[in-house]
Amino acid sequence: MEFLNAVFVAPFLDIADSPVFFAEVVIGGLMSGVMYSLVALGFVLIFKASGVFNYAQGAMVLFAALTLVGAMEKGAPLWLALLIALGVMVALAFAVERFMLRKLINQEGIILFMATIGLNFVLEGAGQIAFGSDVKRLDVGLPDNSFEVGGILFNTFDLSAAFIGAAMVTTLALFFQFTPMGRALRAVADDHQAALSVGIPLKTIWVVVWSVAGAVALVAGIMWGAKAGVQFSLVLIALKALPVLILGGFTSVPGAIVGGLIIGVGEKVAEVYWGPTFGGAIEGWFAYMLALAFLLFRPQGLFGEKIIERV
Amino acid sequence: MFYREAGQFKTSYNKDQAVFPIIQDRWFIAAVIIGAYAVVPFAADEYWLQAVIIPFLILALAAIGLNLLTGYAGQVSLGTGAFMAVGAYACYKMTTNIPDLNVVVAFLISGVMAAAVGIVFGLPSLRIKGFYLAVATLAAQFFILWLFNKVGWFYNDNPSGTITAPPRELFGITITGPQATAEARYFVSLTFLVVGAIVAKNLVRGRIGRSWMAIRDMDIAAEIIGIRPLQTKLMAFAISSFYCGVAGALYIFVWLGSAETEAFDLLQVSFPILFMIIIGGLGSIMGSIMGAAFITLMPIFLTNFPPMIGIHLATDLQKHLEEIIFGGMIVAFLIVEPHGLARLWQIAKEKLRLWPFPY
Amino acid sequence: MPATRNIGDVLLDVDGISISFGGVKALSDVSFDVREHEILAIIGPNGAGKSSMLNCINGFYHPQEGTITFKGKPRHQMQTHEAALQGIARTFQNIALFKGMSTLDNIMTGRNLKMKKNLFWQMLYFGPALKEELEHRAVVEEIIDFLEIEAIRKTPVGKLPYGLQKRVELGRALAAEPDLLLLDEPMAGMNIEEKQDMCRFILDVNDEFGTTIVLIEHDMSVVMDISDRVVVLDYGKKLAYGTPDEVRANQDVIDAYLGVAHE
Amino acid sequence: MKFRTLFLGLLGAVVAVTGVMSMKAAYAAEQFIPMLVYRTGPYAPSGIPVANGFRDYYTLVNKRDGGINGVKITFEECETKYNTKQGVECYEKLKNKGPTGASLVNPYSTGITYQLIPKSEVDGVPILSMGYGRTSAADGRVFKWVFNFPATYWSQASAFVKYVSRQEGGWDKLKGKKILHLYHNSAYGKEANATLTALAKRYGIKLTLLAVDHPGQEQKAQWLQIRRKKPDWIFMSGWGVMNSVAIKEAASINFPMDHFVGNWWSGSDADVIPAGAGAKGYKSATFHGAGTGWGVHNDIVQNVYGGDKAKAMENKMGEVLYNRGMVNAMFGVEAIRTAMGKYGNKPMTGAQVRWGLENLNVTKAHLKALGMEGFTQPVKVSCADHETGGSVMFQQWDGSKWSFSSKWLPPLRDIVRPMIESDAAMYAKENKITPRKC
Repeated sequence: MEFLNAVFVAPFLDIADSPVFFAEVVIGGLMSGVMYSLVALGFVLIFKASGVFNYAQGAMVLFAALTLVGAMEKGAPLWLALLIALGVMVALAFAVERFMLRKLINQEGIILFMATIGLNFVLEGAGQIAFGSDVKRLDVGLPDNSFEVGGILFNTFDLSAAFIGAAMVTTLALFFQFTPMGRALRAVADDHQAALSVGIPLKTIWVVVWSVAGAVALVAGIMWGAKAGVQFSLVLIALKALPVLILGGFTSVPGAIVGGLIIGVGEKVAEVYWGPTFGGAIEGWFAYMLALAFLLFRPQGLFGEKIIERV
Repeated sequence: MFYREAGQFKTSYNKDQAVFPIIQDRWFIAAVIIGAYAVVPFAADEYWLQAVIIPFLILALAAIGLNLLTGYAGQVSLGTGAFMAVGAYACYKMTTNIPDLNVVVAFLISGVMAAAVGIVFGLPSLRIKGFYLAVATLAAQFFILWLFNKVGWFYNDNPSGTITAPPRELFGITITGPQATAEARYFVSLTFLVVGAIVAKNLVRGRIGRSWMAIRDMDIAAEIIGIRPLQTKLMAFAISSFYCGVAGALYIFVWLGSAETEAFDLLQVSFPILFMIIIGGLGSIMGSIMGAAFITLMPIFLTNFPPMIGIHLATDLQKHLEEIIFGGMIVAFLIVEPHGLARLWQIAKEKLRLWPFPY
Repeated sequence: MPATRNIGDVLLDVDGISISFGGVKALSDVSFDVREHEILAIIGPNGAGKSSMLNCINGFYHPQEGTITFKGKPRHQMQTHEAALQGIARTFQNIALFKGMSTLDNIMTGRNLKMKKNLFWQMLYFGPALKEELEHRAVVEEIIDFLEIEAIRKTPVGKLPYGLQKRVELGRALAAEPDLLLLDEPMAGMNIEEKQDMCRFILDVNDEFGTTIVLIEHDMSVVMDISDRVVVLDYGKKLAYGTPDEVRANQDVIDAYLGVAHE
Repeated sequence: MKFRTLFLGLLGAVVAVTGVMSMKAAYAAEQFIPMLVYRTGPYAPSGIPVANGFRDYYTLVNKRDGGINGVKITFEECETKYNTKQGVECYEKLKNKGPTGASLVNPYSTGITYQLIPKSEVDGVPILSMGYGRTSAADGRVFKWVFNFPATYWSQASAFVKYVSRQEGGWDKLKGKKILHLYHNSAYGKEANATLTALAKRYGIKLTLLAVDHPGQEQKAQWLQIRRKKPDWIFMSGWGVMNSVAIKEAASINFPMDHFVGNWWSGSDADVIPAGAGAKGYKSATFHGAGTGWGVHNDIVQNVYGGDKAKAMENKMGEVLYNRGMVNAMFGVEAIRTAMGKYGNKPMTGAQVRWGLENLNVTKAHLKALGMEGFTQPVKVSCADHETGGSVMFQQWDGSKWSFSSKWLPPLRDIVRPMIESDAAMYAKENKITPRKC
């Protein structure tokens, strides 16, 4: 009885009791959600254009952030370090296309997935050889102050992250919608062979997509790295993106954003209001349960097309 | 020259359906098994048994389990670690609360428990397909480990929050707990693997295996020829989880001896076992074993090889190089043979069949 | 036509079937029946609703209106796999074989429903399970002989040419020893020789096993040669229904096939 | 096709080479100490300084003193990545090296420690898990081969409560105070819960337990709850990236940092540096000094780095975890020396080192001779007590370095010891161990 009360009654009374705090929880969730979306975006871009579930995305985030910090430690100013890191990620995209994708053309998804696991090991090893395994402080000059508005605490860093996330999504959306390369990317996503037959060069597309995903990884690395220092654990943030991807769909850019926000808010609300009843730290599985419950009603994900079965 | 099937005629369907229709193959496998029982435990020292071979055998059993589900029935699972944990914790609860229970029986019941849990988390597979199904198994992975960590009952409320395998005997020989010799542990895990592999092979070449593959290859067509998707998928989840559960119980009781939930982590257990079956070959029992060998032995080889030939690098540099080489090998290997070690093995046999006159 | 065949009672009765997908009517008020041992052809232009009709008969689609009576029992909402239990087998327009399995295994799956041994014996692959497996293997080998595909017994079907795949698919349907066999364009995309072979198999099946067959086919000469009766569909409606000769003489059919514009 | 042949050849070579790998080398009269380290992976920022501390101290003993009583120390690092599976492999590989096998093992990971505890007696390799691992191993009657001096998690938690009482002005002031335990949701993180709960009951503290999911990069939900609950003190049992994120989040909700106290695995340089200026004032428990202001550091610079202090600093000398590695190495070396006092100046076996550990008595004078006076507290181990109830110190980060900010506080043994004994008794029962008489 007490348990039922704690699950079905008390949390709602609590919410009704202090709506300001609830608003703060929701806003906190949205802020975390943006950070998840940043990571999920990289997965979506690559999956969309090359059908690869890129296990190495987390390692790419680490690698990009390490390169940035490494360059800054050598005395490069921020803008130069950013350029260098970006350049390294583009070079990586070329290498991936040249030594991996090109040789695995027309293979099944699971084989490509496995290949990115190999890539993951290579990046982890190479990143640590080049820059060491120590934690590095990353300060890109974003303000980090807190202020209260109407009893709700805001943090300028979180707000900047949200702003950067929004800007990045808008840029990507515009890129996909209005540039010839973006259109080509969408065509490839729909049908590789059809795209090839109308003369869209697959190899170029792959390089572009992996470069863009590298840039997204760099941004994600900066935002997460500024929070917790640039260190190996950055690769683990990929796990945070998994429920987002499943909820939002592997191929949808808006899905990654909306999915991220839903997961962010959902898990924060669950942790704050229901966590104490269950003993806490329920966020980890709650995100997956949320995605699972959602998929049971909509198996194609948030923005996926309805699957029509035919024989 | 010697590896020929010419002249071997099958006179019955039974012989034609044998797992290894070619006589040299049968001899080879028989030799491997006899060697595994009669030679390895005496040739290998404790380090080899305890640190290399036993974990390989146990993980190979789990890999077979996952391959039944993913490779044969086509249902992607990232919850292997959780199903193994169910087996391990069930076995711990049983052996500590019913001290007289035979430990092998406990292993098997642990598998049944894991199967039951597997069925529950397999239910969404009816509606959710492909990569999206991974979410159900990931939910299992995170929820089950959280539960075992959170609820004290599972670890008998001991303050350390870990489970420890108590000493148990089989035929008067201690096989679990610290006193068990590496040889005893080895025989137990080897026997489980051999029996598990044979049973799995039998399942996949019979009616059940064909239903799984039919569901995997084209679920609608399978349904139309009368295969029930619900029953078939859930049976795959159950049997696969049974294997994982037994492997999980062995993992703690025969190998680690003591552990907390972290031992069944997604990145340390579930993903590596998935790698094993991809590298080994999806839809191949032999491949599962070869994949397990590749993923567990290769890093150990890479660690030990440079010092052997006199190269002594700093620990961290060596480890990083190892990772790069290991990753590179995976990619190279997939480029050479995307369908796994099992296929490579087959190709090698075909070459051998023609040797030394390839034309 | 061999005169010895005796067409029996009504096996399947389709009465007033309608089905629509998102507002588009695929079938509207279609009725016909199929008698034991006969070969019934469903013809019509692309998009006429032929495949939808087969999907309704074997329970994959659930018609919104009308009833289907099979072996005297009216059918209500049912699961897809139940049709197979009742004795309906089929092939598909776009081959639906299990690509990762060999020819032999594909045909063996057709015997799945007839295999009863439980999990325990399956695990041992010994005693009753082995005996059962061998019995069914013998049946399957007969089918393989019958379809003349001995040479590709162990080949994964994904590697076979199109014509052979169609044959394997027929074999899989036959393995279920169905009372009613549904064939969706069994000869599409085949050359003359392959078509002749396929015709021969269909007639032999009908002849030797007495299987009732409903088939969809575009090739008029084939249809008119082998079928006992013909149903003509156009835009989801039944246009004509009768013996090949009757259908051939039907003015609506001639209009439809000569492409007279619909009002 | 050629590539494939090459690949097959390579695989063959692997099999062949692994076959001849178990060859053994000959050893001189040396004392072998295995080192399970993690210089890579997610916990490398903690693992690197620890490993360097060990390495440099062993090297120092060899170079300065010519080994332990003339017996040279040899050591070999094996990378575990803080992963239990690899830890087992490392342990099995190293346990029989050297003329007398491994003298003792410092697992430096909770998972590996738990895994090794049952094996220690069988293999005859004592475990020194200094301030981590299984708390109830402090009961030497049940855990003959495991040592966790100078203090355990439970003692540490009680020392923390004592520290709060001192800061607040007395035990009676604790009544009604809100203390929050923020812990890593793992066996390790939960260790302090039982002790804190018992103490909360005794002193009328309002205790909240708040778990953070592994790995702890995301703690918004926890800090929202903290902001709402407004605890007076926070005690943290964190690990790895969780620590730096928590410190950063605490700063961003303007929590008074001097009321935020980490345990001794949440108070290293790697934890505070990423948080930048916000970390200033943060405190943590410890049982040894930070920085390079002791004689032993000077010895290391002179003997190990040839006077090159910059290079020593590059190798993390003086960092909290470097010093911890050094202290740990020192205890090991002194235990071996103690054993030699009884068995003679030759390489000691694991069983002899175990005796040395159990009869270890590091006095103040002893520490002074080692250049560690005031750096850590004296330790006297006994047969029944493998923990020694050593005192805990609280240190504070001033934005650039750690410094002591309290007296050495002895733990509340009256509450901790019975808990240890009851857990040890339960372990003994489950595993059919008869506790020895001490």
